[in-house]
Amino acid sequence: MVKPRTFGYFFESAGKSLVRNSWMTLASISTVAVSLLVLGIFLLVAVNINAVAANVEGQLQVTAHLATLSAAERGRLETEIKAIPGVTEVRFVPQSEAWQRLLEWYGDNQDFLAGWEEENPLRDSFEIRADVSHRVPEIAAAVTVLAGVEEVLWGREIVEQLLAITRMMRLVGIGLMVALALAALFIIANTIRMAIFARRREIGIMRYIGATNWFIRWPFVIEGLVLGLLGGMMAASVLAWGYYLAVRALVQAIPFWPWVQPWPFLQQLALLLLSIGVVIGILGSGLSLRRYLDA
Amino acid sequence: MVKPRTFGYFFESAGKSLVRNSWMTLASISTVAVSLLVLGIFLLVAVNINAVAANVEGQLQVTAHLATLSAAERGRLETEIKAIPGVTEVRFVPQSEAWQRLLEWYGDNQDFLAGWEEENPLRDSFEIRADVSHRVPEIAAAVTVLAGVEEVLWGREIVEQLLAITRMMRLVGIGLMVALALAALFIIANTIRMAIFARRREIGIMRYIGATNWFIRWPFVIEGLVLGLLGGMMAASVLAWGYYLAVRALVQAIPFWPWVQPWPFLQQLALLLLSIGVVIGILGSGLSLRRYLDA
Amino acid sequence: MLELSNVTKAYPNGSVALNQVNMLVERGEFVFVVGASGAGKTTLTKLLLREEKPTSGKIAINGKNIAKLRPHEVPYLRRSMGVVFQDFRLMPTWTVEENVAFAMVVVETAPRLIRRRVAEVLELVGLANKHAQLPSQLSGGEQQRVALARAIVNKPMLLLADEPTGNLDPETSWGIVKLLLDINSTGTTMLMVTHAKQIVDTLRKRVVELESGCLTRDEKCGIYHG
Amino acid sequence: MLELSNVTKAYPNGSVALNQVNMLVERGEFVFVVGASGAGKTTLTKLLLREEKPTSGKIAINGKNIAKLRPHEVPYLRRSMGVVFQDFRLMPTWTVEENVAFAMVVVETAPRLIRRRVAEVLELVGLANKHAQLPSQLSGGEQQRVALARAIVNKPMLLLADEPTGNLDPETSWGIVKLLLDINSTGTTMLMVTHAKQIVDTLRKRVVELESGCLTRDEKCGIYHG
Ligand SMILES: Nc1ncnc2c1ncn2[C@@H]1O[C@H](COP(=O)(O)OP(=O)(O)OP(=O)(O)O)[C@@H](O)[C@H]1O
Ligand SMILES: Nc1ncnc2c1ncn2[C@@H]1O[C@H](COP(=O)(O)OP(=O)(O)OP(=O)(O)O)[C@@H](O)[C@H]1O
Ligand SMILES: [Mg+2]
Ligand SMILES: [Mg+2]
Repeated sequence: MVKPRTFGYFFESAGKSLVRNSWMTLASISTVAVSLLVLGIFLLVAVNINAVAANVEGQLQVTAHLATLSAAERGRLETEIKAIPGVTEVRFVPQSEAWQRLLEWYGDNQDFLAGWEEENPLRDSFEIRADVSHRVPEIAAAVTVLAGVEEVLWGREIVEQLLAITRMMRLVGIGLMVALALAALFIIANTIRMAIFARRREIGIMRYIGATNWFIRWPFVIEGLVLGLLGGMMAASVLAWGYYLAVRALVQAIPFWPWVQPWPFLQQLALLLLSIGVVIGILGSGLSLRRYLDA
Repeated sequence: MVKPRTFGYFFESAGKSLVRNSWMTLASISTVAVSLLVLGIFLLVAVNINAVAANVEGQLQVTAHLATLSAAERGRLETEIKAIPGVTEVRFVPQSEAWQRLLEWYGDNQDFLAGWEEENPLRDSFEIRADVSHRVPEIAAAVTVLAGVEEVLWGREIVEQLLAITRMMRLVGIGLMVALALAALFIIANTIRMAIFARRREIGIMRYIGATNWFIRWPFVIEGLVLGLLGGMMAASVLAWGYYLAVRALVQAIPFWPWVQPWPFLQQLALLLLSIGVVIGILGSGLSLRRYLDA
Repeated sequence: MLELSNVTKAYPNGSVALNQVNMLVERGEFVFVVGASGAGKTTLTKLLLREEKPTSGKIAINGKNIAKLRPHEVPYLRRSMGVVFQDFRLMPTWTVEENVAFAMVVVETAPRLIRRRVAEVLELVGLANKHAQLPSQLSGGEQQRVALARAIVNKPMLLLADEPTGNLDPETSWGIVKLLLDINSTGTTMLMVTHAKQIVDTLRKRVVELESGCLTRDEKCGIYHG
Repeated sequence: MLELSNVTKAYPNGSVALNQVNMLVERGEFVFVVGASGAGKTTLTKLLLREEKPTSGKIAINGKNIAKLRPHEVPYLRRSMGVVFQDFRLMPTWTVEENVAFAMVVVETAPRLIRRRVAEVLELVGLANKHAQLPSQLSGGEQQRVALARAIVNKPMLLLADEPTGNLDPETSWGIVKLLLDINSTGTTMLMVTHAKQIVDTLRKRVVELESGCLTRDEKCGIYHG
């Protein structure tokens, strides 16, 4: 156990060392910053892609065309549908609304529909949404067997393709993030190891003067913390500023895209980067020292 | 000018140094490998995303519904359309084929079309493709004014959204690649600089013994080359092997997706990574030395 | 105080630096260790500091076998000694003052005491006016005196000095030797490796001679021979 | 051969290591440079090697003002000298042999000649059996002799030796001094910085004394004084 005032010395020593080895300090901080910046950028992209996938999936629905039912029968059916596990929303679409949509859909080419206005060949329907998109197929199956449902439409092929694509996007995205995070950790830790390697002689000298392992380690750990913190802060500020500007420009360019808003998301991201920087800074220097310690 | 046999010494010296500073060598090579690997992975992803974008865009087309025309008039119209700048393909779709497509589209719900079989309300049409997708709007405009064309359909809103999205994907993709490439360059160069920094005293000694700048530089440049080459090779092999396996798995999972095939693409990618490794290895060590050279 | 029994040290590459050395040093003694270049003198100090471990034999300091020390006990052994290393071992990025102070910081002396004592010791070795310089800004002899200052600053009970006057002119050397004698007279046991024939011959203290790793001479009131 | 006119060297931190030094050394002379610790002896050798530039004054070697050399000419100046540095400056990851050979590799000697000459020189300094070891595996005196071997391996026309016997016992020292005398007798100009009173007093060569940066004595057949 060291005396409290010795901690003052540790901080002083770490500070001096950071300043005097300024070249090494800059090299390390910039590596930390660049690694975390890349990681952060890709996290931003991944989160946005995920938002798109969720957006697409959220629009998937099952449409159940109904036989001609009384209001009571329809109410019972709606209750039954709502009881199916995974169903979050059931909306009744009367045949008149379906017709309106058809008219809109055809837009300028409504003459194709001429003659049908009177008899309206469409049926009443329920539009059913699922809590998670991959339950759409099973919900469709459950709805099909209910009494009063004439036909269930859910675009099997399209839904299955879309789900495959969004699943793939998520998988690839997570895979890339993990790879990138590991790479960033590795590079930062490696950089800190090299910085310590360059000072192995000094560590030896301290040992021969009678410094305990923790006495040697503390200033290095503090240095690692400062390196990680400063690098993380640089990365986080560049990222926050860049994303803020980027979203402003992108929202104008592609307004219909579900951009993830900067706040509070950026705050969490900055916190994440800072934590990573600090944790690897501390662990990296603390662990790399081991090679040069012990008797 | 050094004698030819001195080059033998340079290689020998570089080799010994790589082996004797094995710890530093491993640290540098692994950083080079990891950086290039990340760069390569994201290049793979970017190329695949680009392929998807191209695939989507390639399916964009302008449909021109025709008035009732004689074969000669139709021929003339086709020639006129082909003359529009940017048009690469013009395909005639007779009303019978259009009807078949409608039947297929409705699939199980063909009863909606019952009664129309006899009179077929659809018209003959031309399907027109563009060389680059962003010319679709101007081609549509040019086709609209031609005699014999009754109506032009090209899904203005959808096409414009799609184009905005694919353009954005490309922009973001290129931006990320550039950022990542710069980061990789920076990190690799920085690592090499740190490795040289750890040997600055040795460089001083060589200078005091009367070694010229190039005499000192050559072994370091060779070391840089070897570091870059080995790191690049490691990255390229992991990447090639990984992508080969990944595509095999992905093609099964999502067969309809336009996966970029491993060959010859991977070969070019491997070459690219190797070149980057070698070039930064050489430049990084050559340039970092300058600080410690000169009188 | 210090006892070596049949100490042998063979380095991993096979060279035998010490061969069956026996030696007993009482508290407060002043011992010169002499011998040709490569005789094993520095190796002896390295063993005492536990920088190296003996291949065989036993080394006891204050009755404690230092080969048996556990890793976390080693720093405490080292703090009980002051060492002037042959290659100085100064921290290159620390000032003279910081280098000397470090030995006191390690044992957690109060900063106020450190400042006073460091100034005092730098005065003793004649470097008071260089206290803020880096080792790279000092002459060889000045660096050696910084190393000496660091070794004595804690008033250690055992002082190992490996050629502490090797880079010093005769006059400065005598100043340093007088300083070491003073320290010795306050009870510090002194082991001084040296090639300075004149000093050894003048002081007539105990002399231990090594020849190719073997202890060949151990005389009270000895001379350098040569 | 070697001429210093009004050479002053003040380091950036203000300490004046040499002050208006004038000195003329003829080809083939043997000169001892003596003086207290910190007198400026090492600074003098650093100036001759152009490791440092003089603040004012002119240094000519073979009639050429070395302060005016362009950066790419400096290595050729250095090749014409052999230097034993006070801190040895051996490459830590190179063997003894490689360290010595490097001085010959730099001037692109044929490998066959290098091997023969290196073996010969290591024999001369008494390290033939340590040729494959790393500097860290040598004693202080052995490292110093490697530095000496490297300095003489090319038979330089000027040899600067900064305390080449500082880490050596008297007997080995005399061996080295005889070697230096031999080399000197083949025409090599010799500048030897030393604190070894006995050697200077015995040889009675030219002695130059520095005191706090000033040249205070320059005697043919001088003694150490001190
Ligand atoms: N780390 C090592 N590995 C291998 N051999 C070593 C090592 N250190 C020293 N030696 C050898 O052990 C012998 C004794 O070395 P030591 O340093 O103890 O000599 P010394 O008496 O201090 O000599 P000097 O007066 O020259 O400093 C020498 O021959 C040396 O080459
Ligand atoms: N790089 C430097 N920066 C500042 N001052 C320096 C530097 N190098 C040497 N000095 C100072 O210049 C003076 C002369 O130093 P020099 O190394 O020439 O002494 P020296 O005669 O070789 O002494 P010694 O016998 O102790 O080796 C000393 O006071 C030293 O502190
Ligand atoms: Mg020794
Ligand atoms: Mg000197």
